Amino acid sequence: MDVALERQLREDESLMEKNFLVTNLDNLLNWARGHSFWPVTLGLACCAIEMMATGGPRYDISRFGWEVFRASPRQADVMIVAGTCTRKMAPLLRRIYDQMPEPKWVIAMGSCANAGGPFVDSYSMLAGVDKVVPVDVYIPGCPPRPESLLYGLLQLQYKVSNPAKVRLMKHGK
Amino acid sequence: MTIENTEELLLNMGPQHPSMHGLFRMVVNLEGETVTKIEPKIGYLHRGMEKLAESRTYAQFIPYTDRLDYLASPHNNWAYVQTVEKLMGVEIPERAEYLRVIFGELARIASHQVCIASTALDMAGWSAWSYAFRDRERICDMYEMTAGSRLTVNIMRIGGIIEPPAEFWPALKSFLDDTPEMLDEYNGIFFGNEIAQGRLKSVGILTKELAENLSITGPVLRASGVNYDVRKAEPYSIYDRFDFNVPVRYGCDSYDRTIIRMDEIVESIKIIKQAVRDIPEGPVMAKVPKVIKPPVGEVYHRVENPKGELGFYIVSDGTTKPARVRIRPATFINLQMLPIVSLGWKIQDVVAIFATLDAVLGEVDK
Amino acid sequence: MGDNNFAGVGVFLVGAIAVSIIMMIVPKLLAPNKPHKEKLTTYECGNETIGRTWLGFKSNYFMYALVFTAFDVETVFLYPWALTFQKLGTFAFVEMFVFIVILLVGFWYAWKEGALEWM
Amino acid sequence: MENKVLKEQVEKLATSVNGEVEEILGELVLKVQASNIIETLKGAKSFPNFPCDFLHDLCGMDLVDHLETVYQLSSLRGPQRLRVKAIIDRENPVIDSVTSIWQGSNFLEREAYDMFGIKFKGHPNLKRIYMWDDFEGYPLRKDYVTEPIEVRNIVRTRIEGE
Repeated sequence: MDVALERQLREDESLMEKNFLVTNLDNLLNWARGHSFWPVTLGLACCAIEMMATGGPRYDISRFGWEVFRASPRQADVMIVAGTCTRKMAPLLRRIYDQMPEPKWVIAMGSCANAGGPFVDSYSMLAGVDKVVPVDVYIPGCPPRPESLLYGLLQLQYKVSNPAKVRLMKHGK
Repeated sequence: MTIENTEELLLNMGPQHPSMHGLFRMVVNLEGETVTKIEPKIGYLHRGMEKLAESRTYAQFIPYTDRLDYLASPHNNWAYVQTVEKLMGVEIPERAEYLRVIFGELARIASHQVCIASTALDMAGWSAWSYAFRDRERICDMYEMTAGSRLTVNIMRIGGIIEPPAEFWPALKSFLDDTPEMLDEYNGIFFGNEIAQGRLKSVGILTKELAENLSITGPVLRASGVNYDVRKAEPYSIYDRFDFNVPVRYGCDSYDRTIIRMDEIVESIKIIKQAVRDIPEGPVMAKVPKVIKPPVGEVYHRVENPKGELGFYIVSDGTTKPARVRIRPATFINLQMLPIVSLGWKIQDVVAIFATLDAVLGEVDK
Repeated sequence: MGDNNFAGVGVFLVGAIAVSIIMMIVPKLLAPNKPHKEKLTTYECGNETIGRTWLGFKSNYFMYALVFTAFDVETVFLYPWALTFQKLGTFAFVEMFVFIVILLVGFWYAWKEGALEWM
Repeated sequence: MENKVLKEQVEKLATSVNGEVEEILGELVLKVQASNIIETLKGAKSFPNFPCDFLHDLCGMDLVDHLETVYQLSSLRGPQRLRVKAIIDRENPVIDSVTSIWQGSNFLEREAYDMFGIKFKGHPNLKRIYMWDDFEGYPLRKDYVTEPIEVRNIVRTRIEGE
């Protein structure tokens, strides 16, 4: 857990103690978007089974509000690329990403999606999904545990709920 | 212009589709809702496993076999590892054989549970899906205790297996006692009720001759009345010490293909109970040289994977890397029945037939 | 509430229309709207459409819908009758069953002609 | 016991199709030329009392100087097992398709064509099964050079109606 992120989260908590909440429309919208992602079911390989286990009764992604797995990209706003994206699948992945409506994010789940994983030197593999779609959160693991998928989604939630802070963090301030 | 009969609609049930169990794509010619022609197009998850095998040493390739049929990964390891042991002529200790049978049968139960779950899910049986996944989590815990990873466990070595920790045995015991109620739950929730049976009974008839001619193996073949199970026909490992009967059903339809998987879970429980009862103490790894260099030769070894018969044909040229590893994927060959069997059915029946085929695209596309 | 005081119904009607209009307008104002060529392509599980997509549909679907609307309207007539048939006396009771029987004849005819077969 | 009976029948079949028989790790291997593969498989399928009538697997092999297709045969009702190898020359790899005998070899032959470039005469629709249609080269051949990572990272544009 990186300390900078922890300190920022505690800052927001302190505002709550004064039990008033000043927000503008953007923050309200980002807060709503962050707390109700609708992932598109893009289960490619073994990570898909871990994504299903996350949606299953034990790890229960609906505690966070993200359990609505939409099949069509039209009604989804997070694309969890769970599995191996081969060269034959890459243009299709790009097309599905294009067909998603605007506030959309991409999570690369598993080392195959991050950078090609154990199959990176195969003739039919491209090294990582970020060659195809802009990725927001990378989740390491092969396959990553359901808890790490949930942690990755929490990171994305933080990134979506307060974009300003994330932009600052990115430039090392 | 008057339209007597409408033209055929070409429908793409493409790679990203909820009921396609991974990246399976089929182009369906539809006359209204009746299917007139199906052309499966696969290869969207082809990672070139066999080419990678030629540049990996024998021991390095074991984790890749997990990712073949990622629902029953100990069983894939077992097939590959036994082929290499047969090539090298390695004798593994008794306890390792018993542990391999236990983990192989656990993998079979987990794989059948996911098959039952996804068959119910494809016919909108959400509750059956969550019940089956809840029960499968217990097997994932047992994998995790032993190997540290939940899904692709990489539990077997050439010449042995990992020794499970002490708390593995009570967890296994409690799982074995609860399984009969689990199966009644599945029947009660989904497969018992009229609508599911109406959608599965006498749908997608696969006759015995067609199944044999299509060289189909596994539960799909046994649901068409052919009593052929590699564990009985050619007992590998120590399967000849256990008495279990191979469930065979003669309905040839999707309903029998689903229910036969529940019977097989009952049989697997029986095998595990016998294995747990008379497992000897002793080492779990045989004396295997650090660098594995099998003699020149070739061997084809097959194992009864939950999906069918998984075969490994390894040709070794004496070096540390195999000259050729050929993986005989069960579902890749079973898939050929889909275009033939589902002609004339409605599009939703084709989804049910494909679900009972239990295709895992990691194994189909290699 | 007096039986001819329809203020409540009026407020309810205005509220219903207002809510639906607001639900349509607010996304237009707030939601980002950046249509570009790739986004507007038809979604077919990830690849382009194959074969002709603009072709005539089977007539059975239309017939099915026709029979459904006919009997849906019948049930609309049944609702008020079902609420008040004790007060209306036996004549209305019998008369409604005559209405139902006439429609059953139509249903039998549609069934015989095969309008309900699912292609 | 029955292994000897099977061995005799295989030898008799081998002499008729001038292939040679050997035994590797307890399994009979029958090597024949590509031209008379259909005759061999039909013969193996009609052995008098040990018919090897179930095709387990059909795979391509690349032994640097020639290509091979390997047929794993056995039966659902008996313990007999036989492996038939057909030797194909490398420049113009053509062999008869066995889909007429076993329908199950349809996908397997398409895979052997996709991975090794072995053309099967008489196959219903011989197309690439794993790779996309305009992929050049046959990946599992020993002389196939995998493209460098930069080339593989470029997302290819799909042709219409793929």
